[in-house]
Amino acid sequence: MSFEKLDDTMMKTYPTKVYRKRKKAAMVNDPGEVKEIQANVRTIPGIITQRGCTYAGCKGVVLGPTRDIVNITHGPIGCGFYSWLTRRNQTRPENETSENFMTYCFSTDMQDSNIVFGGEKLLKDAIQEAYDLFHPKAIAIFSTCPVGLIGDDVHAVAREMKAQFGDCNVFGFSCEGYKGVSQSAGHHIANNQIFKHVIGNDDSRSDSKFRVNLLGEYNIGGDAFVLEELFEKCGIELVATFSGNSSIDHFANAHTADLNLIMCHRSINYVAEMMEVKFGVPWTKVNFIGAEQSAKSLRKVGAYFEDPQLISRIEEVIAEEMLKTDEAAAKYRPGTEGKTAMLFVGGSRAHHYQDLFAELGMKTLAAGYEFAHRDDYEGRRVLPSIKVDADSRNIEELHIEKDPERYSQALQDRKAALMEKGMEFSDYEGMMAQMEKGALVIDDISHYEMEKLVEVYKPDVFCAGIKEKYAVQKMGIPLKQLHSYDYGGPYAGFDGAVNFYKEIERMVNTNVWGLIKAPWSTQSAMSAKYARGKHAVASHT
Amino acid sequence: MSFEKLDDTMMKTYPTKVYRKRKKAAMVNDPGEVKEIQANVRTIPGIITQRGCTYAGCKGVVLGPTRDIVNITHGPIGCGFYSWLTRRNQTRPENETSENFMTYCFSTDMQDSNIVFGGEKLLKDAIQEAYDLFHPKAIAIFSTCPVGLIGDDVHAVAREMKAQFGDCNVFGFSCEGYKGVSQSAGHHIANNQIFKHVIGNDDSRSDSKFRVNLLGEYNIGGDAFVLEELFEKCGIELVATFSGNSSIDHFANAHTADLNLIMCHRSINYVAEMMEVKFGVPWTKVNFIGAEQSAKSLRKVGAYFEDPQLISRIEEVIAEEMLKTDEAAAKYRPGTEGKTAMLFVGGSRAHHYQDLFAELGMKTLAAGYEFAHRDDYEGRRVLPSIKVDADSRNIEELHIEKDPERYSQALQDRKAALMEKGMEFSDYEGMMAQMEKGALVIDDISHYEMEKLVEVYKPDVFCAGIKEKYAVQKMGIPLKQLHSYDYGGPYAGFDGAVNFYKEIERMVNTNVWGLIKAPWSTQSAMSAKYARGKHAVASHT
Amino acid sequence: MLLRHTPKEVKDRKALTINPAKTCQPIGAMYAALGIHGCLPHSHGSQGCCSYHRSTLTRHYKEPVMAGTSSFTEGASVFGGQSNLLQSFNNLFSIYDPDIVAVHTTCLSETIGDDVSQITQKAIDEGKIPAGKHVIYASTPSYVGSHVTGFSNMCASIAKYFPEKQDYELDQVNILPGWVEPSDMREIKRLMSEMHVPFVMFPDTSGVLDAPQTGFHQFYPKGGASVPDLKRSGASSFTFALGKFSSEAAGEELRKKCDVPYEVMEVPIGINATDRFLMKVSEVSGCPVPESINDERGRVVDIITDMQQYLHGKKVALFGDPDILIPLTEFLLAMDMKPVHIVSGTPGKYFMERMKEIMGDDFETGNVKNGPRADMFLLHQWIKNEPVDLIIGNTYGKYIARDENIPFVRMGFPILDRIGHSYFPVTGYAGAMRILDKMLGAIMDQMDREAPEEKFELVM
Amino acid sequence: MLLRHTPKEVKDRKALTINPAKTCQPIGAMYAALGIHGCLPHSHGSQGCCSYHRSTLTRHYKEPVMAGTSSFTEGASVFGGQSNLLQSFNNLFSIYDPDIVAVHTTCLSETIGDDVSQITQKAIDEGKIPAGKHVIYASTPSYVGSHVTGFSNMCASIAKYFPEKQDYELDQVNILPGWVEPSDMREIKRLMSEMHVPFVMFPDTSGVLDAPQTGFHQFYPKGGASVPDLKRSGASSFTFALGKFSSEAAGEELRKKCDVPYEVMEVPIGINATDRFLMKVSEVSGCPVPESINDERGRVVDIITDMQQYLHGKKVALFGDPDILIPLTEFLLAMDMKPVHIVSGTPGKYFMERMKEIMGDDFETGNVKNGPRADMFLLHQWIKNEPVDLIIGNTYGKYIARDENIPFVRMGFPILDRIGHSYFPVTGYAGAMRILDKMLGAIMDQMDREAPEEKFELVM
Repeated sequence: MSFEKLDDTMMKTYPTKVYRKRKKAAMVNDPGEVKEIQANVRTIPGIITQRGCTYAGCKGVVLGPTRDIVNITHGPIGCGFYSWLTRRNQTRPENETSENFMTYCFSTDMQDSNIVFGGEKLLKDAIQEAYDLFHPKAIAIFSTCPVGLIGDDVHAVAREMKAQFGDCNVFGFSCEGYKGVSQSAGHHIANNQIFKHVIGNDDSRSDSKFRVNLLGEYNIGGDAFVLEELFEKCGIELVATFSGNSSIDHFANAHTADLNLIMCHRSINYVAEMMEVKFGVPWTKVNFIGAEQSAKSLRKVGAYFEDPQLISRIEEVIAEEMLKTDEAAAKYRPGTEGKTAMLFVGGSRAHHYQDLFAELGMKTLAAGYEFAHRDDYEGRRVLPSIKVDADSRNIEELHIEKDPERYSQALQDRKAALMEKGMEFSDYEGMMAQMEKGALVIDDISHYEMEKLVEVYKPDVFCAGIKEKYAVQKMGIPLKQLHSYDYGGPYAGFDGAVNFYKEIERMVNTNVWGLIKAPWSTQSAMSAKYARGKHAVASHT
Repeated sequence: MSFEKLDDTMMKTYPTKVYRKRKKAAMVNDPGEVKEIQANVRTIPGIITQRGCTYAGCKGVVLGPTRDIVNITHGPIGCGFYSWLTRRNQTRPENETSENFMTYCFSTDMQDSNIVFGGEKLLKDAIQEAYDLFHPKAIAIFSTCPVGLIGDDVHAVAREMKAQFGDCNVFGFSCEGYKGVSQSAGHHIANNQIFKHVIGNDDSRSDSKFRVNLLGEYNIGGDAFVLEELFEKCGIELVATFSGNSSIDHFANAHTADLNLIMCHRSINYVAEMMEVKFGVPWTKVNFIGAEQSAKSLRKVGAYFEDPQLISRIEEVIAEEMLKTDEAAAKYRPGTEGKTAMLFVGGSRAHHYQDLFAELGMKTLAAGYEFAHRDDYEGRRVLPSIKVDADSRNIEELHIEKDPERYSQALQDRKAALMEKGMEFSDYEGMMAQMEKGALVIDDISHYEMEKLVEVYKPDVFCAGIKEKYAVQKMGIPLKQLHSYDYGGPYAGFDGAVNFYKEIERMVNTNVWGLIKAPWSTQSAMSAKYARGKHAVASHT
Repeated sequence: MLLRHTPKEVKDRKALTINPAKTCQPIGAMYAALGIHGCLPHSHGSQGCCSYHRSTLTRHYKEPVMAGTSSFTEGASVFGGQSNLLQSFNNLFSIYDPDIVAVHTTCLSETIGDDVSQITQKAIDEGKIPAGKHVIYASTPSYVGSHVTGFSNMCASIAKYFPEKQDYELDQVNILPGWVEPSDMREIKRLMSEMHVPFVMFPDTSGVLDAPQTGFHQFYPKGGASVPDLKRSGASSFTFALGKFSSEAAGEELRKKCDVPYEVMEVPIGINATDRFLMKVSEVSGCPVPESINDERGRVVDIITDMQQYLHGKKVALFGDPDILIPLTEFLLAMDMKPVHIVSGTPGKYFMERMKEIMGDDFETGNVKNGPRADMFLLHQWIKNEPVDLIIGNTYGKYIARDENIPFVRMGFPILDRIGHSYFPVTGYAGAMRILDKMLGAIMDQMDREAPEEKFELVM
Repeated sequence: MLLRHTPKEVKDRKALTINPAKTCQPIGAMYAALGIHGCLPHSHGSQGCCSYHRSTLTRHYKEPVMAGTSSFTEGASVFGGQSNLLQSFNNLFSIYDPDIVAVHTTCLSETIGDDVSQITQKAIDEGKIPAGKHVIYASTPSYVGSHVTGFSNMCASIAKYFPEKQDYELDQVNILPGWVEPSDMREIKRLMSEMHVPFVMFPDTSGVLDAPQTGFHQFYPKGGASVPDLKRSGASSFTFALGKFSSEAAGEELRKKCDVPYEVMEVPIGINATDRFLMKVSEVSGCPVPESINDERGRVVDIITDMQQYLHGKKVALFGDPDILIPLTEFLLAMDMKPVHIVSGTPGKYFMERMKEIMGDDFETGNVKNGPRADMFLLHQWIKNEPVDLIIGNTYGKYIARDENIPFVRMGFPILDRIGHSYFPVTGYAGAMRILDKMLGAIMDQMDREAPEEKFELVM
């Protein structure tokens, strides 16, 4: 199928202006010659989009999974309500009494009087009440649309309350929904504030030898639990995960790690970058989605530490784990081989999950991100050439400097030496380089395009989110949510791969789609008209 | 309301023969001059009756509540199926592994070939299979209608299997459904066989001073649990209960008790009589339904043993328990005072529960038994004058003789001495002597009579069984089941009285009967015909 | 444990039935007779049978269940029940004024060889049956078949007695709904109305065993097939005999007596069986399946596709009556569920044949049994050997469900501990929705109860 | 514990809402707009709002929920959203071809003061709205009222826009069903048909948010109130505005615009509210309540009288929307249940007034609160102080239910973890049956689970 035909089908209804803009966001992939794709630009008004807002990216994605911060949404009730546990970030408190606010929704429930007269007093009272009720370690404030417009200074309030409490870290986020063009802006804002207010607050250091952070892993469906176990098996200490199954204490201590491993490049690369500048911690891209990639990522850690014992332990673990995944692949692959998938989701998942489909012998026909930037498609090499537009300029870029006392030159030296040997740091190749030639790449796919795509390509499974799920399924195609995993999972690591194989095999082979057509819709049912004795003569055509 | 009028209303539709017969079963009570009532006679064919059959009385009532006998129904599947736990005889095994077959239904599931060729082989195989599977202490066989007709000798089979096993007591019951005129015949048969095959098998004797059996208490709704606790509190040992919460081991040892206390005279007096003849254990009638009666019954035990410590302990317990019942009566009685009840149920409950209603200030308008004999109405004094008809003659009367070694003359001497002092033994005064003048007594009430009675008297609560429940409730009158307690209870003893007060208060005061009439059934609803502006003008008449 | 004596190891039994998955014929005959308006069932035997049947039906429906009994005593058992039955007729008609008395026999009257048809004739001859009144009769010895057989026999008697052969044909069909609930009969009638196909349904217990609370006990509630309708059923153009075990005999009687052609179809439970039923109705009547029904169907298929992840591969243990189990098994398989253990106490080779057809390979790997010793003790043992995710059956399943901590959906007869079965159908597409609602509820309730806190789901 | 930080001691809060029992206006406007056939809701604000609303509605219905957004960025927030909205109109009509676009505002567009009506006029003037197409609009700032208010506002807009005043009167009535489920709208329509009273219902999400699975995504499912019907509603003889909070405004608009008299009635949940509704329908139309409905009523009353022992005195905690809570409370009280803790986040004095009327003395002894800080945190604290036997509310109640081991019945918005709410009504007598089925099931399931073995019941 040629892109031309698809273009025709998929976008011909668009008004010219829309067509011109959307055309730049869709292309046939050629990994040998990665072309420029339009990404991280405004959603066209009136287009039905997958995207959410900055608040969602900040509160929902990055901070949501941390259990011991009281996250107060400052705004009308809706924003807090909708970000109340509607994603499946799992968390496992240390014990039965340790803090866990994940199940709570805190809001200032702004009323019109607050819009008119300002909401700072309300916010202060709310923070005070939260403090009095829970005495948490930290309180975070998330600004919603009207907060910025009416000029509430949440940062000033935060500072004031923090000073007043003494034993509670209070900090705010100017993550109004209208900032930026998607959730992505919210990630950036979250990264900044976490870096400013939390990371580096605790310099204590365990005496284990291999200490890493895992960045951009949100413990959807328990992914982080799987990876925690995997790292422990290998003898690697996870200092902090940003932010699946996390505690603010982990964040505070994260800068003492020896290496940052990045899963979701899009949502968290800012923290990695800043940590490297300030503390000298190198970062490298990993991917624990898929058995092969998980093995590769573990080996990367081994290579980094250059410790023979660690390396051999990692190989043992990989060998052991691959037994499980090989067995599962052998079991499920006959049901999936040759089938096709499409992925339109997130800022890294649309890329990572292609590896899992490959392990099932499934072809990825088309993929795209919801809120990624060009570097997530084309690789970080294009970073210098990305034009910073007005929307991106709104997002604060922190000016970070080397911490004179805590900067680790040793780690930087190690990085330099390893780079000599060909190890990659501070890089992400992007999705397009790894996708097949001829596959389709579409950024910020619209609902309209999605429907056309499904109609024309008829993939065996479509990966997206809840808003897309039932429209696609109405077309008789199963949709796998990769935001929430449809409340399945975990899918990370080796155990996760086994789960995913099984799940996809189920989805592409279930009988239920066969129930859709009623027999009378395809057969002419009526034959007799109460004609006795003719009942045995069926008129099936 | 005069009986004449009721007679008119209640029986006028009957054909003459039916009328003549039924008339003898219904009368206005005069406790001063108890008249002869017709009871324990055949149910008239075609009359819708409350009654069940002999099998039900034998297997369901008396043996059903014993947990450690494998009760095999020999017959077609239905009889076993229907007597499978459909009454609420509770049982509490000693521990988690001790025997409890109450939840099981065992049947030979006779097929037509067995009817033609005989079912003894089938029965033997079934007993063998039960033995192999469960190795129980005892297996009991219950004959259903066709068994007697085709001539299977269940007793011979039982003897043979018992001899073969050596460690398992096997015995049978010729309790075919057609024997006798009601469940009552089944009770008698059960009494006989238990006496023949079990009672007296274990002569061991605990060293407690006050040892009694409780007869005719079936642990409906946990009644026996309450009484067990009450007896323990008083320091009285319950050697055996027939048969609530019972084990066959208790039965085997029952003859070593000092006194038999009879709750349900109808179902169990045969065992008491036989135990007295053979072992010299005296019996006296008690009633633990109602606070007053419970106190009285406990005092009777005290009086029997003539032990000052026991008597004082009993008084302490009564004082303590009466606090609870007095408090409950004070709470609930304002809602029940002056209300009316009818009771048509069982062989003793229709009598005993009148005391509970009296404690609620409620009047019993009418009562009658389902399967009682004349002595249950008129008192045991009429026993000699009861004509033994063909149906009763069918039931074996065991010829019992004094056991030369185990007969207790001491107990008989004590009995004689106490009788001198006015204590009653071996007697039951019957229901009528205790009912108010003018109340109605009807034996074996028919469905037709019941409906008429409810229509005319409109009691506030009606007590009967499941077959009557919804017909009465359709008439807007709550029905309390006294066979199963509607899965409520316990109602025995002091704690039970509190439960009953509360339950009856609920039933006679609930609002739900007020929902029955739709507003349009009493108001003329239609006024306007789509006439604008008239909507405010209601036409309620 | 409630069923602490049930061992895991399965041993063949040849004589002892433990925890039966059936009961005896007469109760089925009683249930069927209640589906005729103005009909009073009468049990010819010991009064215990009648009492047990009335009690069980009452506990299942929480409704009055009226029926007479010949109240045999030993004398009658020896000398025959003729006198009892004659007396019964006299009393029943005098006191309760039924339009019809439907007599069924019991093991007792069958064993002694009472000839009810001869006795009835005698009653008629002696003028004991009032003019315009009817007596019908079915032979239902308890030692043959099961409650389902009894139902079938009474239906056959109805079909033998009332329908009148005509030389003209009416634009209507007969529906023999099989042993289903009043709610199901109501639902099948609704579907027929929606199809605009005139019909006579019998028996029809809707309006009888789900009678409204009116403050008045209507001895003969207004539901039930009427005598005129039953008579006209002989002129119908076709008979749908739903459920081979409960309806084939009646269908055949109608054919024999009145030449009405019939087809045995499955009780419309689940998508496929309902599809087939409606297709056939459409074929026979010439009435197309309307959009409204198509939409209902689409809605239930939508639930299935939406909820597939919670259904897929779930192992299910089933017990109950064959006419229900057959389409239910097909329905579960259509949703990728795995019915692995199935028992029915009702005998009949067709059950295994049809199950084999429906289940294909799953038949060989699963445990399926009916007839003698196909009981719940065996089912429980199977479950102990291969645990399941769900049990579907009548109330007696609750003991196994609790002991083994398995979600439990009540379906079948009797249901003694919940409401709903008489009000919400399990047949048709609406019924499929109900089944889904119940199954998903049971499965998800357990998930919610047992999930570790960190896995406790808000969205499912 | 899932909610381990909730203390038993209740302290007044004046600023912090914890675990709200409401959400914001726009989602209600979106839901209402989906009840018009061919209508595409449009959220004028940041794209996050639209995404959240679509997601929540989708999770609740497991159905596609289509809606546009003006996708504000910071620029639009500073300079006004006119350009975004004009662009949106153009794109919406070009790409999705709706008959109607129903715009609702958000806190963002309201705070910056966008005048949607003026922008719409501009679009019309500039020919950006194709001929024959409609744009309606509701002001729904998130910082006023609640999701219920948003629903009400969009209903009022529909009532302002479409109905046409006539000098003749049609023999029909308008039904404003209030914020209920598609199943409820379907049920109310069924009752009206059974009453033989012609009607126009709006909004009507049946056939939209319970669309059948067809193998095809129908962007505008065939349900929803049609434009011709909406127009004709101006000639109706009467308007039933069900639910003061969700329907009064629309009823009043209809009266103002077209002189259609109206009465605000309770959403027909439970016996009494349904009785009153049908009485009024009968009164207005002259059509008597038919026997079939009377029988339905009798059946549900029968369940209540049969099951009274399991309902009597059971303490219940409720949370949700006022129009649902009011008749639900009345229903529970009619069955001798005890609703002891009740919260609704939706503000409005009428709630407390009406509750006081319904509850009588129970109002003083119970805990009832609505408006700010009437949240689920408070409800949970109340429950800790006075435990209940049952919780009824939306899915968020499951945390409290699990922590406190209390049976839980899902009712309200949103229900994210079970099916059924869109298919089985809670309104009318059929709905009362559903509520009873659910309540009894929840209560009895717990009894069965927790009973000591010797108290485990076969019959209930």
